[in-house]
Amino acid sequence: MGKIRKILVANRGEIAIRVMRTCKELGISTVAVFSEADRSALHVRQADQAYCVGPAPSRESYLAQDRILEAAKKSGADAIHPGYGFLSENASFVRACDKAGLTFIGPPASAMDAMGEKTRARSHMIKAGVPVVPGTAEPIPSLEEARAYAEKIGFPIMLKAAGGGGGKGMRRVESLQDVDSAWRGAKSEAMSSFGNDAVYIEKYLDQPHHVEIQVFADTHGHVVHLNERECSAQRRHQKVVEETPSPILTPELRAAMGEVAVKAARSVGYVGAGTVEFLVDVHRHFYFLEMNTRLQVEHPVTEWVTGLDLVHWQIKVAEGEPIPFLDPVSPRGHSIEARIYAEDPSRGFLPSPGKIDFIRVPGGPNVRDDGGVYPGYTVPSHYDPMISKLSVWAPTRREAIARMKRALSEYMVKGITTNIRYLLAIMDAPEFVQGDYDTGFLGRSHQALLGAPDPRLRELAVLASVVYRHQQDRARATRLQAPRANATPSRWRRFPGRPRP
Amino acid sequence: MGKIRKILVANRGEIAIRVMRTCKELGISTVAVFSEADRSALHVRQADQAYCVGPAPSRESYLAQDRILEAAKKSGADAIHPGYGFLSENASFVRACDKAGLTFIGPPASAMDAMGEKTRARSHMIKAGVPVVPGTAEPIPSLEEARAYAEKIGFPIMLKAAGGGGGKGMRRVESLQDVDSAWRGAKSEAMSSFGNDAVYIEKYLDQPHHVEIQVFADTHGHVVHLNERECSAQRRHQKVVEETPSPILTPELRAAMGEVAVKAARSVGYVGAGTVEFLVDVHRHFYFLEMNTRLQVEHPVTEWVTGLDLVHWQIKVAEGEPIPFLDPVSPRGHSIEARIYAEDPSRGFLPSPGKIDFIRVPGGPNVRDDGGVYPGYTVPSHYDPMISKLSVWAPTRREAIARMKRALSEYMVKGITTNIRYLLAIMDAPEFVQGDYDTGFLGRSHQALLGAPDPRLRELAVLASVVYRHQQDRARATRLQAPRANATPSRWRRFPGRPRP
Amino acid sequence: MRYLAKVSGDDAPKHVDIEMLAEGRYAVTLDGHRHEVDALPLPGAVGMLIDGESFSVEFEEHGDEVAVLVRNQVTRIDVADERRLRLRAGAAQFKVEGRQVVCAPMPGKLVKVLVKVGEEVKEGQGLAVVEAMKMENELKSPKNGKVVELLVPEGSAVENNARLIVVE
Amino acid sequence: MRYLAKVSGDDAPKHVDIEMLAEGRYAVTLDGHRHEVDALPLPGAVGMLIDGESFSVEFEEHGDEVAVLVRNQVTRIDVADERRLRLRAGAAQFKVEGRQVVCAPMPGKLVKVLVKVGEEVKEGQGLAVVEAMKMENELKSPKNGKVVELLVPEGSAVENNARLIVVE
Repeated sequence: MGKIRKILVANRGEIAIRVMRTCKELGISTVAVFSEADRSALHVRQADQAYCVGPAPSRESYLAQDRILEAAKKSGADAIHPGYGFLSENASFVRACDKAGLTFIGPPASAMDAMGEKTRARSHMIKAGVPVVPGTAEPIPSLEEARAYAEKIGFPIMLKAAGGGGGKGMRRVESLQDVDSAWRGAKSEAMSSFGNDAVYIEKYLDQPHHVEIQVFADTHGHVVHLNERECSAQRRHQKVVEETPSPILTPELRAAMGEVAVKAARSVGYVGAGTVEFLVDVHRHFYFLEMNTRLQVEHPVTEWVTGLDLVHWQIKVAEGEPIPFLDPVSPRGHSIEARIYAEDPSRGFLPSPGKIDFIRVPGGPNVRDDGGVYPGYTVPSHYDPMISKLSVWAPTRREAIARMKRALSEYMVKGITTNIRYLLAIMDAPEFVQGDYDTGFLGRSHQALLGAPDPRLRELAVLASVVYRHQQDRARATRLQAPRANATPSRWRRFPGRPRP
Repeated sequence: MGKIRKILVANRGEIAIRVMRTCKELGISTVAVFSEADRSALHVRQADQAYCVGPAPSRESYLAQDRILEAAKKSGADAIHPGYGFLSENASFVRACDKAGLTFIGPPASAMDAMGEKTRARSHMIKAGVPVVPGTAEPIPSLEEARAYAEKIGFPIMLKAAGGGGGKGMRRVESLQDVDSAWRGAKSEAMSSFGNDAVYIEKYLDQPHHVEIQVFADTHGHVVHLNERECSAQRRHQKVVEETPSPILTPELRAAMGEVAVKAARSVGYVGAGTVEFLVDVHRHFYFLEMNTRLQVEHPVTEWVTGLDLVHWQIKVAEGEPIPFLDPVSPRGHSIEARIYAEDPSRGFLPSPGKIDFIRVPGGPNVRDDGGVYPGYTVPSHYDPMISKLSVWAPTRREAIARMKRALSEYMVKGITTNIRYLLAIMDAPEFVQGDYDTGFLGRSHQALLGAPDPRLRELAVLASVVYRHQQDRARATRLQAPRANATPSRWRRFPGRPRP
Repeated sequence: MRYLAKVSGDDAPKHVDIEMLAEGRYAVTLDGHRHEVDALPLPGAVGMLIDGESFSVEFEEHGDEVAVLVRNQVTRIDVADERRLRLRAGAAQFKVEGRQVVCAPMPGKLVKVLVKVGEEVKEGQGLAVVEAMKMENELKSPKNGKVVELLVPEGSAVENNARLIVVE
Repeated sequence: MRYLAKVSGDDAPKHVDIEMLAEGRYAVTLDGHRHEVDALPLPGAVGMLIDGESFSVEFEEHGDEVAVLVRNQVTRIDVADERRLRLRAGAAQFKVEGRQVVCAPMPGKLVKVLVKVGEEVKEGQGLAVVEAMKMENELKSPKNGKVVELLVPEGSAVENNARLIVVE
């Protein structure tokens, strides 16, 4: 462990960019890896060096340990930052890095062994006296046993990937007849996301809040927490909106959860940035859910209220520096993050990959965009649909919501469908505004979030449509009269959204 | 004075957008005004309503008080925010607003009378015992008297517009033979910028720092200061880079200057946001320069370190609310702003209006862009060349510089020439890094800032140029062989920068 | 000039009169109210000033309809002038019945085909799985019937709206 | 294939050999060193991987030269293959002497003409003022001589490089 000079970022999209930004600020060179589908991706442009590590499927590129290590060797990198997802929670990769003499920016393999496999983590926590959600202690070996155990603890249950988090390989199952398809889906997603198709079963808690604690540990034995993030706005177990502070946490609950999170991290010899996820039930009892042994997608909200750059401190800790923020960091103001997905909420959140014809990112005071795309970029269909994370800060929650609405209203993406209007609807939803929303919030509110039509806007749309059609008709007439004008696109046809293929 | 419901923003470009952003967050409707040259401008798109107020020249549109008041009436606005420049320091406009029953978001006309005319302000300050730079107490009536007075106090001198600031209508004059052209230039610029061509003379102080104090006053008699901004990085009296805290201020000097600034504001019955500008000489004596009775371009750096939204508080003060931040606000961390201009530093900062073919704005942690443009927008030649303000925050000055460099390196603007590379060079300049730079810094360093060629990058450019030309030659050969392929642009010709017209 | 604009879901179209006042400026009359519209095509949207109100309006063609996005609300409208409507009325309308083609709902990969040609299927039964962006989407049978054709082999990359399976 | 690339300011051109390895991939040899270049045109720039190093390279044509922007450094290079260079050598080079045309350095407005036709002017003397973006730029005479033509009336809007005044 010493000064790091060059970091290979074993990831893609916004998180690769995010990590490279801090590297650049620290004067550390960056190496990108990319699949054949990602030659034009932004992280390749952002990096100082870039190496192709295989074809589009993640298993053959972003999960191909040997190829990534080879790129590290070729490029002269001395450290690897895994981002989140892909190899970030893979202990065998950590060992391979150690063996190759590369600093893995994350916890030691032993901590990952203890926490990375979700079922092992549960056993650990039970031993440490931390309350956990009822469920299986081990991955389920077969579909038959899954059906049997599910019947025993009673529906609804959760099928969860043992090998990783982030909503991947996770299915809520309502009844016995849905077990087959959920089993198939969860295992296959788990395999493609984590290279490990083991799944386990947990009892599904009714209307819980998902609240997580950010922890940070260094190699000098310091372990601290950086308060919580409220992540209950989820659809299909995928977080959509996160915020800090959590509107439901009292200072006492925050302190108690923080203490447990620090204990959990300490019990496995944790180093670096990690997140301890809890479910909080209606009685405000909390249960250990899992520990994510890497940087979390939603880390910007913590950065906003603490003023810390978490990637900066991940790197410093990996270099052996002690963390200086040992006293409880009292959060300043309020921060909210909204994830911009290339998907269509009105069609069951159907993915919408494709070419981004036009993009305008919001700006102004206390608005942050962590994007992975650029105008003219084609979002490939092989990877995650998240194209950006929009986060805001304000002195109070009320102002933060107003700022997020303002920022979302400025966000324009043309060419692909995004969830921006859906996110705006969340900011206006009474349950969200009031601040007490559980993980069932988005599911329950789905129809309301898609919106009821405003008659005044309908009337304006009618006026606009007539002007539009009239212009088209005129342009067509002009073309018929003067066929050579064909080459010049009409005033209208150049800009409006192209028809869907 | 009561709750404001609809604000007409009597400005254009980034500051109009900036003001509208806060309005939107406060639930206040916005009205844009625009000249015929600005129909496609971003502030027209951002506003809820928009009215054309005349032809391109400012005097016939953005300075046309009657037309702006007419638009306010037609739109039902109950308040006017003037931004900076244009009518923002025009007391007669404030009176016209008062008469029309519109809330002017800014100081009362009487405070503007006292401070707006720079020569009157100087007399005021002398009476209040504040040190001022030696110079004329009144505007100079004729070129002959200007020559005579200049000879009396000795060159170099400054010719300055009495009617406004921001570097407009300002000329440094080195010798008698340059007075004629400087006189002509200053008066004509002053007229087109402020509708007032009065100019006065000040002794030119050698190598001073330009440090200004942000003040805030409400209608309840509270006057506070929000610390300083260091604005010595100027070219041709135009600020280019600003930061806070100033690297040369001791806590004692800050307190002393803050006290004087508050006294100055109080002495004229000031209300709202204002800025007291000082020159600080090599002995760290400070001299009152002028008071800008409006929001300053560089206000974002103060917002970064205080966490306050200054436009928010301008509006609240205009509604009659007391300001809650009465204790000295201790700044948190460090902030730097860089102004992105459409100009070519290597050709004497020649303006570069034109169409923006491609723009990528930087993002990520603690980076803020206040822009007034969008991809595909044509920057008109009639107005200010500033297209955006990029500002960053970090815990320390060193980290803020690193972050600014990172952000600038991500900023891509194609189609027009910008000063982005020049700004990067400033961040690397030893004088800037060291932190003790006076207003002569950019002038002295001009050649160094334009950069000496790096032989390695030259070699890479040669390699790249051969690949480029080879591709063009191939595409041409293909076209000759297959004339019908003409319609499809070649892989290369679609993207590289179009040749200059 | 008179246009007919039928909002998707409405029973009857509205009559709208439009008159050009100058390049890009129009008087539009709807339900007896006259509106002044200034329309300027901009990158990403059309900038419209409707009686002084500023809107970024986006348009997307969907067959005869155009989807209009104004202030975060999408309205689908079938709009045409009277002459064009008469022309269109000539073309007979028809509905697909019996034979149903199941198409890819998005670009992606056909990861699994769950049925065989000749197999009897029930409405809502899973036929195939298409994956994009790590999301698996099970395509379900639109009706009770029989699988008569499998048009794309398992494992293929598929475009949006690609025809995959025929059920009869 | 052999190219000659002369960097602006250099005395002699460099010889560069290029060979296409695959679509968008090249081997380029300069001064005896072989480099692998992967070039992908992207919006705003060409993404180049040169021996694994990633560069966003921007190109702008200026007559025979191309301005190449790499990592914030602009290099002007006259690059052509051997055949084209021979062709070009055939076209006689000439220099404008005597008659000089003063052009607008940017788009804007000719706010003031400071001289009259027939007036004797000195090198460096102000001839006219062009304003754009509230900046006034005084155009100076490139030589001692006489104003022979005023091509644009005072107050006109002018394009970039518009011909304004002839001095002989």
